[in-house]
Amino acid sequence: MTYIVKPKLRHPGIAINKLGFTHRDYEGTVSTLCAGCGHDSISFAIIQACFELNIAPHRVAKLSGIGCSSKTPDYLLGQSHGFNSVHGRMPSVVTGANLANKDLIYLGISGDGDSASIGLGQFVHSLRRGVNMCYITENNGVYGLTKGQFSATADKGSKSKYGGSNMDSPLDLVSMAMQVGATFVGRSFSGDKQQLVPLIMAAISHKGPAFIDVVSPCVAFNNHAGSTKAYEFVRLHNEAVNRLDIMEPRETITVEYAPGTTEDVELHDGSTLRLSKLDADYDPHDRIAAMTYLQNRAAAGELVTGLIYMDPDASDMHANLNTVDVPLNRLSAKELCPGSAGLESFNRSHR
Amino acid sequence: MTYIVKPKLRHPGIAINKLGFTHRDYEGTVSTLCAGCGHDSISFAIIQACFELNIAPHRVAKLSGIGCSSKTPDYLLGQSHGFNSVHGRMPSVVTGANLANKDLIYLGISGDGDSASIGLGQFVHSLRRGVNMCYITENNGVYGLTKGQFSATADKGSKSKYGGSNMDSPLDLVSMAMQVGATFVGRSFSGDKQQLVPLIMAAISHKGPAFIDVVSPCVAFNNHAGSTKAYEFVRLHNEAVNRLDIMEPRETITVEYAPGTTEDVELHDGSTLRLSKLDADYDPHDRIAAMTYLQNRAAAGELVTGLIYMDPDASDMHANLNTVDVPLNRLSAKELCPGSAGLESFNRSHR
Amino acid sequence: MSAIKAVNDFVIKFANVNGSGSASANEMFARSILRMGVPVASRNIFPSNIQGLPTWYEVRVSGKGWLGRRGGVDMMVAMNPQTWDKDIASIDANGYLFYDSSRQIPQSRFRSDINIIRMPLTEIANSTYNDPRQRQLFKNIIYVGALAQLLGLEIAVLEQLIGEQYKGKDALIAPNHKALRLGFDYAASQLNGLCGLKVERADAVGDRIFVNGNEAAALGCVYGGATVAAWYPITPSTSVAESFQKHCSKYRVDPVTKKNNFAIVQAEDEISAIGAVIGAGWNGARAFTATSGPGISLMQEFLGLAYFAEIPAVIIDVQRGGPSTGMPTRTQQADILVCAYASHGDTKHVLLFPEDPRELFEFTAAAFDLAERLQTPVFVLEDLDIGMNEWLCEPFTWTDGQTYDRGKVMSAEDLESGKTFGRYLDVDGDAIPWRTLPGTHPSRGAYFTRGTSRDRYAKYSEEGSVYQDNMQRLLRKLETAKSLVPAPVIQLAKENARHGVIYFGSSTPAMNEAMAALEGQGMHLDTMRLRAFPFCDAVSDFILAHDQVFLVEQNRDAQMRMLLVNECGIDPARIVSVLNYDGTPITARFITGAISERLTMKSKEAAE
Amino acid sequence: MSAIKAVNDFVIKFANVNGSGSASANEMFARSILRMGVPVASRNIFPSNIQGLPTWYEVRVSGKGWLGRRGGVDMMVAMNPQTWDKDIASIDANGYLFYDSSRQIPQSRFRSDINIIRMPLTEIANSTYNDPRQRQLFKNIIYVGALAQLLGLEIAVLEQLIGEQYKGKDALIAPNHKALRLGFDYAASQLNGLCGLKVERADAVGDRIFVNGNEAAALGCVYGGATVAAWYPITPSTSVAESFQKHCSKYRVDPVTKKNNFAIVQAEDEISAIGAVIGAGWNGARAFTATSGPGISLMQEFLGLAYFAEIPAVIIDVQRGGPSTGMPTRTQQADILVCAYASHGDTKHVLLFPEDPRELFEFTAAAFDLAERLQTPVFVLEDLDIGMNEWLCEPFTWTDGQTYDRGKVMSAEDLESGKTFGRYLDVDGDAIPWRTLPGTHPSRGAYFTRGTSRDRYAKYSEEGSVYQDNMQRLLRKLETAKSLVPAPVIQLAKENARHGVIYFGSSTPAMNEAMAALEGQGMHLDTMRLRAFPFCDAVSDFILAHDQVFLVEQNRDAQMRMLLVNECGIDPARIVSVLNYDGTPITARFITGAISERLTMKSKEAAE
Ligand SMILES: Cc1ncc(C[n+]2csc(CCOP(=O)(O)OP(=O)(O)O)c2C)c(N)n1
Ligand SMILES: Cc1ncc(C[n+]2csc(CCOP(=O)(O)OP(=O)(O)O)c2C)c(N)n1
Ligand code: SF4
Ligand code: SF4
Ligand SMILES: [Mg+2]
Ligand SMILES: [Mg+2]
Repeated sequence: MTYIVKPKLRHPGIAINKLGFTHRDYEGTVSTLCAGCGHDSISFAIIQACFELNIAPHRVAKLSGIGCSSKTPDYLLGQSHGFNSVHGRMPSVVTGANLANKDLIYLGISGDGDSASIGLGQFVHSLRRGVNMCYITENNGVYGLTKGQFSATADKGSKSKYGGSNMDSPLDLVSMAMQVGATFVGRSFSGDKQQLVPLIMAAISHKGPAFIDVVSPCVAFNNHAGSTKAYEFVRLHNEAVNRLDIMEPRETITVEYAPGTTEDVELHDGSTLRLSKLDADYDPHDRIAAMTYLQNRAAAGELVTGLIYMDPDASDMHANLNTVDVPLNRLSAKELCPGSAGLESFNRSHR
Repeated sequence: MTYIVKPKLRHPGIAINKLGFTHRDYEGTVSTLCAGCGHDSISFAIIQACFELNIAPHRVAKLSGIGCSSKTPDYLLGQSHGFNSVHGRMPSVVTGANLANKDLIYLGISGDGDSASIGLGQFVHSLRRGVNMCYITENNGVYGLTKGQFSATADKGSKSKYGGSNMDSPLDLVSMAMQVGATFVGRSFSGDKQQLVPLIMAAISHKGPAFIDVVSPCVAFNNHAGSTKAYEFVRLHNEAVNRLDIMEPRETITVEYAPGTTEDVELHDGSTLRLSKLDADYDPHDRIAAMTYLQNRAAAGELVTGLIYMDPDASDMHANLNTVDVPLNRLSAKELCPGSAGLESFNRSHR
Repeated sequence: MSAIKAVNDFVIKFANVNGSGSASANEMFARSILRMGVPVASRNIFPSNIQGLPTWYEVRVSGKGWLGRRGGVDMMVAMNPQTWDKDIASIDANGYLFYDSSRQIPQSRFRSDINIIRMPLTEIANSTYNDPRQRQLFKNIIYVGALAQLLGLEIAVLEQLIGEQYKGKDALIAPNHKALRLGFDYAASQLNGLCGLKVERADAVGDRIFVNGNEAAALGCVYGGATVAAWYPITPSTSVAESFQKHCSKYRVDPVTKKNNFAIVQAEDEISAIGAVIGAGWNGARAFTATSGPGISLMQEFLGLAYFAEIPAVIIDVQRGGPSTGMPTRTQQADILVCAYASHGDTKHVLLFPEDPRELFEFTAAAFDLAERLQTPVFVLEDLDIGMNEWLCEPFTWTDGQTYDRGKVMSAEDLESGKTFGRYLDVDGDAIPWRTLPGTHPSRGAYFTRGTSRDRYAKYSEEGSVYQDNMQRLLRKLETAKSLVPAPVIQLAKENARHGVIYFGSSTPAMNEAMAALEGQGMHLDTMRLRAFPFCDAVSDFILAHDQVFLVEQNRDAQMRMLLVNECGIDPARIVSVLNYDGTPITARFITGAISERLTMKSKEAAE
Repeated sequence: MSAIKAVNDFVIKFANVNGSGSASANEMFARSILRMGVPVASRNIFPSNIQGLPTWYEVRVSGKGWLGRRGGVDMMVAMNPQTWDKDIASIDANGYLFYDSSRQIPQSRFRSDINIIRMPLTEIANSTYNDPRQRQLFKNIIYVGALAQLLGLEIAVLEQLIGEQYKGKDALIAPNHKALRLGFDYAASQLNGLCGLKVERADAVGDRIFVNGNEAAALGCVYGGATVAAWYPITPSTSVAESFQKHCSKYRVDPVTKKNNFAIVQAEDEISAIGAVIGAGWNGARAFTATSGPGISLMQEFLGLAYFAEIPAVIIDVQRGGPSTGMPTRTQQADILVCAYASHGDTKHVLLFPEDPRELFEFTAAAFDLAERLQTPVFVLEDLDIGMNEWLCEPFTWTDGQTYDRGKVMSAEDLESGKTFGRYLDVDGDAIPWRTLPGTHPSRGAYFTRGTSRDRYAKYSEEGSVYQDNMQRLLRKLETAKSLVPAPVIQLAKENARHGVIYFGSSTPAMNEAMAALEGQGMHLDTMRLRAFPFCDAVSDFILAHDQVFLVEQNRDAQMRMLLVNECGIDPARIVSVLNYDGTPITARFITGAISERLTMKSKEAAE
């Protein structure tokens, strides 16, 4: 693409990234969510991550299902094409979109109702198919937009704002994602931007199915005492296993870490992910051990956050399908149509 | 129910259970599956299990989706009502059926396509909701009825009969069931009746969501060399962690086991499950350890079979919903309709 | 400048921000008028979000009892700066604007042909209360107090309503009374005489009740004997299930054991919800789901199964603006075709079209009888307008001692006595076969239910003749249905009428008013209110008895017309569509205009 | 006893067990007749299972070139003991039974009015081969050899077909030749003269090809430039995707890199399949799915989204017997309504009705142009009869040098040049707006796609007028579609006709024959073959130009009639339905009978 954005008039002191964009260039329309909704913090983290990754906004496609969370793509990256599809089915739409053009960055944004209830099948199958995307669930344990019913991630016994208790077993999307083939899995909290921004950056840079579950309190319907998705509860029970930093290719490393507690992993775009381990025993490359750790902590009432699993050698759906390098949506009749010559042999073989 | 089956004329030597039924009384119509299909062996095991459990056949409701596997309810328990519903949606139909009448035994029979592909969402949600049922998947890694396409349980890299390779990550329904709330989880092999029959008996006796995944080779489309669902392959790679025996209430125990290798668990119907451990370290009551074990063996190419997990204190959906003891389908207007008196207060409060 | 003067006949509209607590204040306002014996129709217009977006509440005061939307606004209570311009523009000439004058608004943003009533609401609230939440909430009560004074509402009535609302939380009563007084007194001293709209006590309400349709439908499910509900949240149907839960907690808990005579499952999606309903129906429980358009789309496959396998099920479709996610908080009657012919292949389903919450209550209860009698899905087609707004309607009634019609279910005794059982055998000539429930008899009556073709004894078959035999019986079963579903309501004009009007569902109140208006203009038309599909003969008789009929519906594609033309074999030229489909409830003005215009055109043509 | 004598004009039916290897032998039999220049129509009637159930293969030999099912059986090759009685009963009087006489069959199970040709096939096979599988497979070839002799097929032709079939596996050729000879020689010595049905070399096939519809549709997708296929297996559509895979492996692998110019995803269900198609279409790739009725039901919600959000998509619906799982291996045209009005709310979709594999190839390729031009889903409605049977049809052609019509997509240059972009703005007056693809331009042309109401610039809106404006444009877009879809094919009778016949899709060959027969009986009717929905004016003109028209369709509820009546405003009394819906392809005899009966009745009535 040869078109360059016209530079806008800017305050001199404002931060500009390598592409010459300011933070504002990554914003969208004004949010219509409730004041204080966790989802808005996540939108902000996404904006920040894209800014810091120096992504050209129009090279991102942002897709969602239906829900308060699924509305958020409208509130970020105003220069990106967005698609607010139908409830629970964003993963299939991303799959198709990705097939059509392997060159864009795919951001799938969903809610716990959208992904764990109606959309569970698509959630799982898009991951096992290896769609190269950054899939984020904004997990508040309720259906916000329909006013506060339990979703499938609500903990057993957790109380609704109106008094009822949830009696169904909860689904943990993180464990599920690891089990079914996601090659990058993280969990974070909408209130922890420090952790969330680099996690999103790494997920976007990862080539393969990347999933991040972000606990995101619903201030309207699920932020009361007794809710395991309330700000207070998550603040107290979240246990970060690591912290991340993303370093650009060949950038001098400026910060020093104590030896043995950090690890550098190269990402697909050439940048480096620096992992500082908070839990010395935790190895995010051992899928089975990570799952076990996760479940044990969950049984103890703790929510593990951070980069939970990552396969640095991941491949993606296009590799599996052996598609050509040029995006399929750019092929023309020349490459696609075998013409009358092709028909001749076809006709001949059918006589 | 006060109606008693008229005794039929029988060969004298034929086996009769406590209700006076022969094996034949548990059979259905003649199977139309391919000769040698694993599914037929499973049907036989179900028949055997019901015979041995002395179940009155008409107290069973057998439900399924669509597929070769889903046809099998027609081939067993001819005196039971059956429901061959739509593809992938048996779990919701069982859920409703069970709500209507808590007193029957619910047998849900499905295939890997039916449960892991189109039906994954319903599979998971029926388990997490705690439906009291015995849910069996007849898992052959392919869509039999539509002639041999890969299903979601096909192993990565496994070859189809016509040469193509599966590139998507496989789903393991057993791990998934354990993760989402099944309180009885087993795996077996259609070729191992010894293991399968008592496993089904125990699952039926269990009160709560019981799931058994049975590897069941498709002789028409998935029994070739290179398939991980072929008879030969499963025979070589299946690793039984235990063997079961079911003992009726107060029946004298006749067989002696070496101490330390067996364990007795009481089932909800008062009978006892005797577990003989083949792997001394394996504890089917520790969910997280069991899952870890399972996944480690899977990584080593082994298929763990036997009783994999069981929560002896399980409860079910009706307990969660606090429904009355009498089946809901037996309530009449007397219990259900508040009558004109009820309307009076309603009207009054709306003026 | 002149000002509208009206007694017991005007429209007042409140423009608010959602989540600001205005809803309950506004509803109290409407209720107080009702308590004064003056009929009121109120409608919420709300956005598809939770907090911070514009919402409106429209109250029509009609001493004559017209309960449809009239159209137009006599007084606007403009509390939302976001929508100011639009709100101002929507006031009828010579109408009134009531607004919070605490904020300076430039002269250019007013109109010269309306009467402006200024009240510094925020200032008053802020000078009286310190807590920001209180300031917000009491501001609403203050304006209600001011309006009471302006319109002549009895303050005692409002005080009583406050007392009822906060029964149990008595500490809240006095502060609310105080806020009310604050507004009332301000208006009395500062705004007196500014308003020509008045409410005067009357006796036109009677024993009618003020209730929303979803609550009525839920109560219908309780009375109809539903024991299993499986649903998935979706606006505007959510409150059906939630209200069923509430009613059940009151009416359906066993007094001795404290256990529930019902089961409610919030399913993971609509496919699962209808699947559970079908499983329960198959197993002999009365079961229902409530949903809206997108849910109906997702249920299509299962609905075809229920039709073909002949399983009772009740589906309450609270219609909203389609297609796709469409306008989820707006009303339409646009799911008629997708319900009538739900699923692939040849299918036809039974539909009921209630006119208001009262009939919705009755039809919903009756739907369970119909579904079990006919062994097929029955759709109750209501809409957002009926479902989510409070309607003034006749009190609900129930004849005690009636039992449920459980349809043709063979008992263990029947089977034991040797009665022939063929699941799909038409023994009674009404095309409805007998069924058995699982677990009934140890050796008789078991059969295999399937969505594939099978013979009269439920045996699988791929024979063309067997299939056709069954499909023809299913058509005949729908013939039987015609005599069981509610017949249309026909009203003949005072004079012999060459034209008729057909309508249904929530168009009723606007239609009633429109008919009176047309009659006032000397245009006489017979009317027929459809109440169910399939249509009985009276329906086509009515059409054929007129030169032409108008068909009023709230969708773009004239879906009911299509159903009528097709199922009754009517020449479409006989049916002229009057279509309202912008998502707002149809108004009497719209109907009157559309019909009178066409009738005038025709008589002109005839005269030429 | 007399025996049917016929040359190049008879029906022979093979009754087999599925999974027994008979399919390829039977197809070779049919092909050999074609190679002799005599037209053949063949149809498989197979069960919904994999192995061991009855299956039939019906071959109609027609020197005149009638390719529909005729009805009746002149010779039955009865190889399946399970269906013996039914098979014997279905033979026309004086027809032939050819059977394997190795097994003793009691006299009572034969008929006295048919001619019986006995051949101990099993004995011959068993005495020649030792391997059980060989015995089974060669038995099929042996009977083909015998039939060749009986009917006068040229053995050299059959030998050549065997040679072609086993090219590459040359070792199999000689044994097959031997088996063929075995049968031929046996018949020559033992059965000579027993059969009055004959095939004589002719020149009536020309350069036509013998191909099934699903293969043609798949090739149409290749030629139409589809790069993304997302599907879920379902009979009878599965072979569309499988054949697309096959064609792509041949035509679409980059010769240099060996990488694929296509992507095929076997989705986890139909909802996911259509979701991926919509995602790909939104992102500028040509994408399709292939499915059957149950899949269409599941796709309803997404189809409404694609309609409303205006996203191109191609859906190939291979119709089977509905409703529900219905008769999955039988044919019907019963998804017309569920496709035309797919989804809740007001929607209308574009449908194409190809008559045979050749037109299916063309229409499928064209569907991608249409979908992108109109920015909406386009349905190709074929059925099991076209899709899974080999049809004799004109060879496929393609005009080289044509490019694809990618519709109105703004390029980066367009955007850069400052052209106004409003995603839902009707700039050209044809109601089709311009779209942009993701990633096109850094600062222009981005918009937000949604299933909710929005204004012309894609901004979310809950305004009634904005919604209505958009919905009206969508209706106008369908008007534009009328000029783009294939027009109906109208054929006027030799004499001035007061009656017409309308038909479409796979009814065509039977219709052609029926029309000739009726003409032979002196009944002259004009015909119109519908090829697409929405209907252009020519369609209603045709209907109005006749006193009455017959409408031939293969469903119970006359779905196409409903569409015509509704969309063209036609009095239903003008359209008389001729309905075949037992799951077997419609026959010329059925059509002729139904029409002539009604015409005769009418002329009688007129005479009275
Ligand atoms: C098919 C369908 N069913 C139901 C709905 C109604 N609906 C809209 S959003 C939503 C739940 C959203 O919950 P979640 O994904 O957790 O998002 P949140 O609002 O909590 O962010 C539901 C049920 C719908 N839009 N479509
Ligand atoms: C909605 C729908 N889609 C597709 C089908 C076609 N179909 C029938 S069975 C089947 C797969 C069955 O696979 P599985 O459950 O593994 O059963 P198996 O035949 O292997 O035992 C499919 C795709 C269908 N019946 N319904
Ligand atoms: S309802 Fe909950 S999830 Fe929705 S915007 Fe408000 S706080 Fe956020
Ligand atoms: S196709 Fe496979 S699964 Fe189906 S009956 Fe045959 S062997 Fe069994
Ligand atoms: Mg949520
Ligand atoms: Mg399978």
